[in-house]
Amino acid sequence: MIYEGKKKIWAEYQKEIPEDHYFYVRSCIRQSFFPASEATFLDITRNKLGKDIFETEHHTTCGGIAYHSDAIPQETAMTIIARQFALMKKYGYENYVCSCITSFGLYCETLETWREFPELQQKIAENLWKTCHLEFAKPKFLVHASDLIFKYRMQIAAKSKYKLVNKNTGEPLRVVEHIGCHYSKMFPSKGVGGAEYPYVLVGMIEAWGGQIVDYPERRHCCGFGFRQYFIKSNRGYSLANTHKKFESMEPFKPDMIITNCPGCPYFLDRWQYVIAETEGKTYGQDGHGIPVFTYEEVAGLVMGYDPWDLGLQTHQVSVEPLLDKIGIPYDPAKKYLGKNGKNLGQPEKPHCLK
Amino acid sequence: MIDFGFSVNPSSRINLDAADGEKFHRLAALEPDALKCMACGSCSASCSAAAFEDTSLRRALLSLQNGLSDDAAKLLSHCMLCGKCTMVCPRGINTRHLILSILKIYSL
Amino acid sequence: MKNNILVIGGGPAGMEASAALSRMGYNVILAEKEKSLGGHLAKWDRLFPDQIPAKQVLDSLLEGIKDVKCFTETDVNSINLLDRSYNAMLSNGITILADAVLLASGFDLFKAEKKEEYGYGIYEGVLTNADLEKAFKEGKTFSPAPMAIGFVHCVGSRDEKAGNPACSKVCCATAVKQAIETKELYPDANVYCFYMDLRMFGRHYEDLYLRAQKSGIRFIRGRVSEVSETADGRLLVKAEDTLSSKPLKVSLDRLVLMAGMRPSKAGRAVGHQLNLTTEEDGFFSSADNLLSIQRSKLPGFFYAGACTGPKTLPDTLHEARSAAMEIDRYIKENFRK
Amino acid sequence: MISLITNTVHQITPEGIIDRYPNSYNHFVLPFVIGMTFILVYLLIGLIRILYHLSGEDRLKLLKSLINPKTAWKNIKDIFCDCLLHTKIWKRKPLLGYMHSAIAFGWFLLIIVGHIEVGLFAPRHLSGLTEGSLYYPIFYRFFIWMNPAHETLRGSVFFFLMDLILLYILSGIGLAMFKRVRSIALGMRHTTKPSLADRVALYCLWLIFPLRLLAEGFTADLSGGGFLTRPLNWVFRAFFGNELNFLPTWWAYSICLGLFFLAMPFSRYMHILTEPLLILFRNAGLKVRKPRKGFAEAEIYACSSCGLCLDACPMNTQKKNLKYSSVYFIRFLRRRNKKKVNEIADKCLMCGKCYALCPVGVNSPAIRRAIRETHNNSIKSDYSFMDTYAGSAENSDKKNKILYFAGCMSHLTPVIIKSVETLLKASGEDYEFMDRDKGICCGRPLMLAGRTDAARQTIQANTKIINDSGCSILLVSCPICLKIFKEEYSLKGIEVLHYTQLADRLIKDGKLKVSKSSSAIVYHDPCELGRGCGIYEEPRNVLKAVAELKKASKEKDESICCGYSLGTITLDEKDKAKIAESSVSSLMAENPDEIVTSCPLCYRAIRSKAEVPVKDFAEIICENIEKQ
Repeated sequence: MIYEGKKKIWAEYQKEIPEDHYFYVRSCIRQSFFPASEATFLDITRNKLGKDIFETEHHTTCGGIAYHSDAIPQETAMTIIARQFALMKKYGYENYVCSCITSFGLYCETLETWREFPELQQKIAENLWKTCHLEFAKPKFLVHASDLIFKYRMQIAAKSKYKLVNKNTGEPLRVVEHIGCHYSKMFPSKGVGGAEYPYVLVGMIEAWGGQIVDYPERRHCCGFGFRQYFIKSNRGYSLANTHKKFESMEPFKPDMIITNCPGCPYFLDRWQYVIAETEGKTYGQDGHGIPVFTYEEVAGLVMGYDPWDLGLQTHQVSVEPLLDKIGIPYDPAKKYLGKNGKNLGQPEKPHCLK
Repeated sequence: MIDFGFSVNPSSRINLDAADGEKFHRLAALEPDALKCMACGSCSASCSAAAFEDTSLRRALLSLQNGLSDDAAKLLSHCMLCGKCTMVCPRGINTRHLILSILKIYSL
Repeated sequence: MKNNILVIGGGPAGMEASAALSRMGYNVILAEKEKSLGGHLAKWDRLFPDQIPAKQVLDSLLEGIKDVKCFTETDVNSINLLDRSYNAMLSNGITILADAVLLASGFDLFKAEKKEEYGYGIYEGVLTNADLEKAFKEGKTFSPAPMAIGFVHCVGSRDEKAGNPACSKVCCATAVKQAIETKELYPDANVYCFYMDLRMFGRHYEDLYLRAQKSGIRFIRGRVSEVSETADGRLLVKAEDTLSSKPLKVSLDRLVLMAGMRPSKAGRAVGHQLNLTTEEDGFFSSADNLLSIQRSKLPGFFYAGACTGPKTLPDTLHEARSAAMEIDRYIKENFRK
Repeated sequence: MISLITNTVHQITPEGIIDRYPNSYNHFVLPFVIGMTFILVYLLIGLIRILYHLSGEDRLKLLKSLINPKTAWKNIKDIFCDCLLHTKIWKRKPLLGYMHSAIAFGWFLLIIVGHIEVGLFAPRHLSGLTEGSLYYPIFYRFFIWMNPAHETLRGSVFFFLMDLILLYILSGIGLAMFKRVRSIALGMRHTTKPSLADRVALYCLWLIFPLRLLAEGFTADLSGGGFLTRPLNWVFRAFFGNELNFLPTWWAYSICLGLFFLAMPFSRYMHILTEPLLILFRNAGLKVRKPRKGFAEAEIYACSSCGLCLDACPMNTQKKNLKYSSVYFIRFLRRRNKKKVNEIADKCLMCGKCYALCPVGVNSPAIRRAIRETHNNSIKSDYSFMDTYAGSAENSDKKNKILYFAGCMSHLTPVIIKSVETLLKASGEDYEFMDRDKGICCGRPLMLAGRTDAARQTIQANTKIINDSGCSILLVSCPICLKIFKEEYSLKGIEVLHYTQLADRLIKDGKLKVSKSSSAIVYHDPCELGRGCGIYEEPRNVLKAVAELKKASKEKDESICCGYSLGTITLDEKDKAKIAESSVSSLMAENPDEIVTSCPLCYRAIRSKAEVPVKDFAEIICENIEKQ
């Protein structure tokens, strides 16, 4: 591996990310599965770093899941998106940051389509006016929430309490990064570092002390793939993709996985359980899985957030061995207590996966 | 083990690292023409057996090179050795001997 | 009085044309931007299809231009058309008034790092056709001896995304030649050629292909999709075997990219000054693609070799000689009445 | 001379013949007796072994044939003509035939006439072993003294006859020696390389008769002699005087005979004794079943290693391929050299020319097929598709007279199919096409490759289709198919015809009218049609009616294979092409305008090499059908 070569490519895929003043939109999946990640994003950017990140309860889904599942036509999806952009304009913002990769991809696709087909943009603007009485607008800068954390990675590192380092050996942790397919594979120029060697998560890991693992199936999809997961008869295919990734990363003995997409952490995490229960195989140390994190969770961990406040108890693969490795203290007794101190109930112990 | 109603789909990917090169070398030593195929498809196009069943020397050779010897044996199991492929092969491959050699080496 | 003729580019086309013109009695000035003459030929070890040493060809070309004024490490700073002659200012300070100009600026190799997924410049084991040729020329071998080596045809050719939808014409034969030489060097290694079509159009090229097959080189029809590094530092190469319609992977120790031909940057700079047009592929447009490939749209300005599109060495040399005849005819018709 | 006979008991026969030794014995007979005993025991064991390895069915067949007067007469005739007179060689190469018959028939006569002489003049010595009957007739001239005063006309006739026969043999031996030096003079381009045992036996054989002449010459004054031995005796006496020490020559004669018999089982000369057995087997209708045992063993030992197959083999166009000839195949088989045997077995084109020209009639292609069977028959195949396939007959409800089976290869030569159909239509024949779109292979290629079981499956499938069709004639355009349809299919009441045969019949019946063109053509006999099925005349009859028929340098059963026979397994493309060239050059001997053949494989092969137009048999007829 020639690091200089990668740097050359990264240098070619630089994207302008404004420092401050963003209109924030959430992710449907993340709100449900990783609510703490979005909360942490807002807490870090607003309270720890003092940025202006605006959010309104009036924003909706981007329509991406329905669009990619062939449930709604493109025009509908575009009108939904136009409404989101119009809200941004209405609240006086021109930088748009979204939490979801599917949304990010769809926004990029929509903006490119409008650029190529102005008549379609015109039509969507009319739709918007007819349906919502909102003024059509396009963001000046469109970024993904991970782009912002990437932008702030040094500031976060400066405020960090822990490093991604094995406290026993002093060696940097071996981290696998996984980028959502729709982040830069459709439009390599829209992602930090491009599509072949994306830098957005690598930059964070490097800034926070970890070591990146470059394994052969790094570019491969997590296995979500909308239709492949939603229909039960296709799930074996979804699972096979995840399985392929883990088989490929296994020889590199990664300590953790960091992701920037709503579906990826979910599937990389939960399918480890299903693979363990159907194939009898686990990929971490001593029968554990490889813990999977969102970038906000990792940012939260290095900044010293309580692991249970980051929602890590909702992960299928137990995070404790990794916390021990880094030396992050946690109270096992509080793992299944809610914010209000009430017991949330404890899940059953899996057969294979520790 | 739990039955979820689905499991990891088998991979269709060819893994050349796992292909049995030793057997193929043996085949090439026995009939060097095994290396000469340029995948034109004349053999399968003219094949008497292919009119009835999936039969193709071209694909059988490819399968062997890809380490899928079961596929190869299946693709040749209907062959009647009529020799039309020998007559039409533009590379002059001795297809009948090649087929016999494949069936002998790989059916064991 | 001897007519001045300026030849731009000291590769095989420029050298061969200069030799011919000089034999015809013209005063030939040859300008080459590099330190030495020979262009890509000087960097090559052996040539397809007969594997004769490139040096042998280069030496005989050099022999032909003994009487030609050659300026190496010399760029054409500016050039413009006067009444009926060209005024060129060279970077060495010399100004030339030439009655005819021959552009033989050749080609640049496609920058393989642009195909990011192949990892040139990122993975140690990935190299280009030119790198391998250099290693052959310098007698360098890989250590430890590689167990598996792949050749990727059409890198930067037949690839709209790489900016070149056309075929580079020489890569297939080069890849097969290099594969044979590699197999000869490392007989125990598995050698693979990843091709889309094999364009073995020339005399003896098909023989070369058959020879490669007989030596055990495996031809896989399918373009490499991506290259990555395995835990033990080898290259994991993925492609589709399109003949069996199945995805395929293989671990290799070396992967050689057949970088294709792109128009020479220096040649385009010269053309720019004279507003010479290029076709969509970036190579210069001839007055006519059938009858007079050597003529440009400007009077007295001629082309030879790969500046009008990818060509093999024999093609290039033929063009150089016919360009010399065209120039001779032009001079006789316009300056010797 | 008197001293020589003083210590012998004089037993005077009516014609003055006296036994010089009372016990009729001298030590010099020992080498001969040992050799003779050895060969007799060896033969007995060999015969038992061969009979043991025959299947019960075959043994019964053999027994029946021996008591059947018709086959018994044929046996005698064949043994006499093939083993003694060598008529087969005579027909093709007279000088070579004379050589062989001189040695074989001459020696046979020598033995028979010798025994008759003993029977007439010293009958006691034929009666039992105690009287030396094993050797006495051989060395008769040593053991007797004849009173010249009592010489009769009867005795003189025998003296003359015996010397004449000896001269006959000696002339053969002389030719044989000359052949070793210059084989081409006797019509052989290539000869075999003899093995050590061959050499020992050969030199003994060469020496036996000159030594006999010497020995009998030395004793001619005692025993009497004819026009050779008597003068020789005078010469000897003139040089060596009266006291002739003749015993060493008799010793040498006996040693040569003994050595010859001892070397015989390990040499090519075993054929002398095995060939009659082979003739019995062949006439009984036995076939090669195992590659090295039973019938095959008889064939192997019957090979005389004469090397006529070297010149016959179409592979001889390249010297490197001479080693694949039948003679070496049989030799390696005899030596049990499995590797070589397999290699040669797989290389052979199975054109059958070596078999057709073999003076002994060793069916080596059949043995090669049996060898292939040992390593190819176990190859598994999946022919389940044949169970449901019912043929692609066009109008299956109509019972047609002719069912046309084009076969796999004819589909590569559409001109044949088209012409056959034109020919049938022009003759007003009703026919059905059995395999227009697709068809099951006839099974011959599998059979040739030794995959007998697989072939049986295709035969079974096709048999059902053909029998169900209700046809009365099965017409084929491929000789490969023809051979197996004729030999291995049981088609009840259905006549199998090649299109050359049908055309001949249609013209004779007046159903097809053809006119003669001015074109000069030559006809190539396909191996499977000619040597395989014996069809030489029908195509020629027809071709003579449509064009001027020229001759090839080698034709009919000597026709040179086109090289693209399905019989070979390992012969490569370059070698095939060379054979095709030699086949074409033989066809071009009389510079014909066109070449005609009647096999799709030959058609393609010859077309690829010939410089004159090549036409299919049916095609050229169609060109010359008389317009009504």
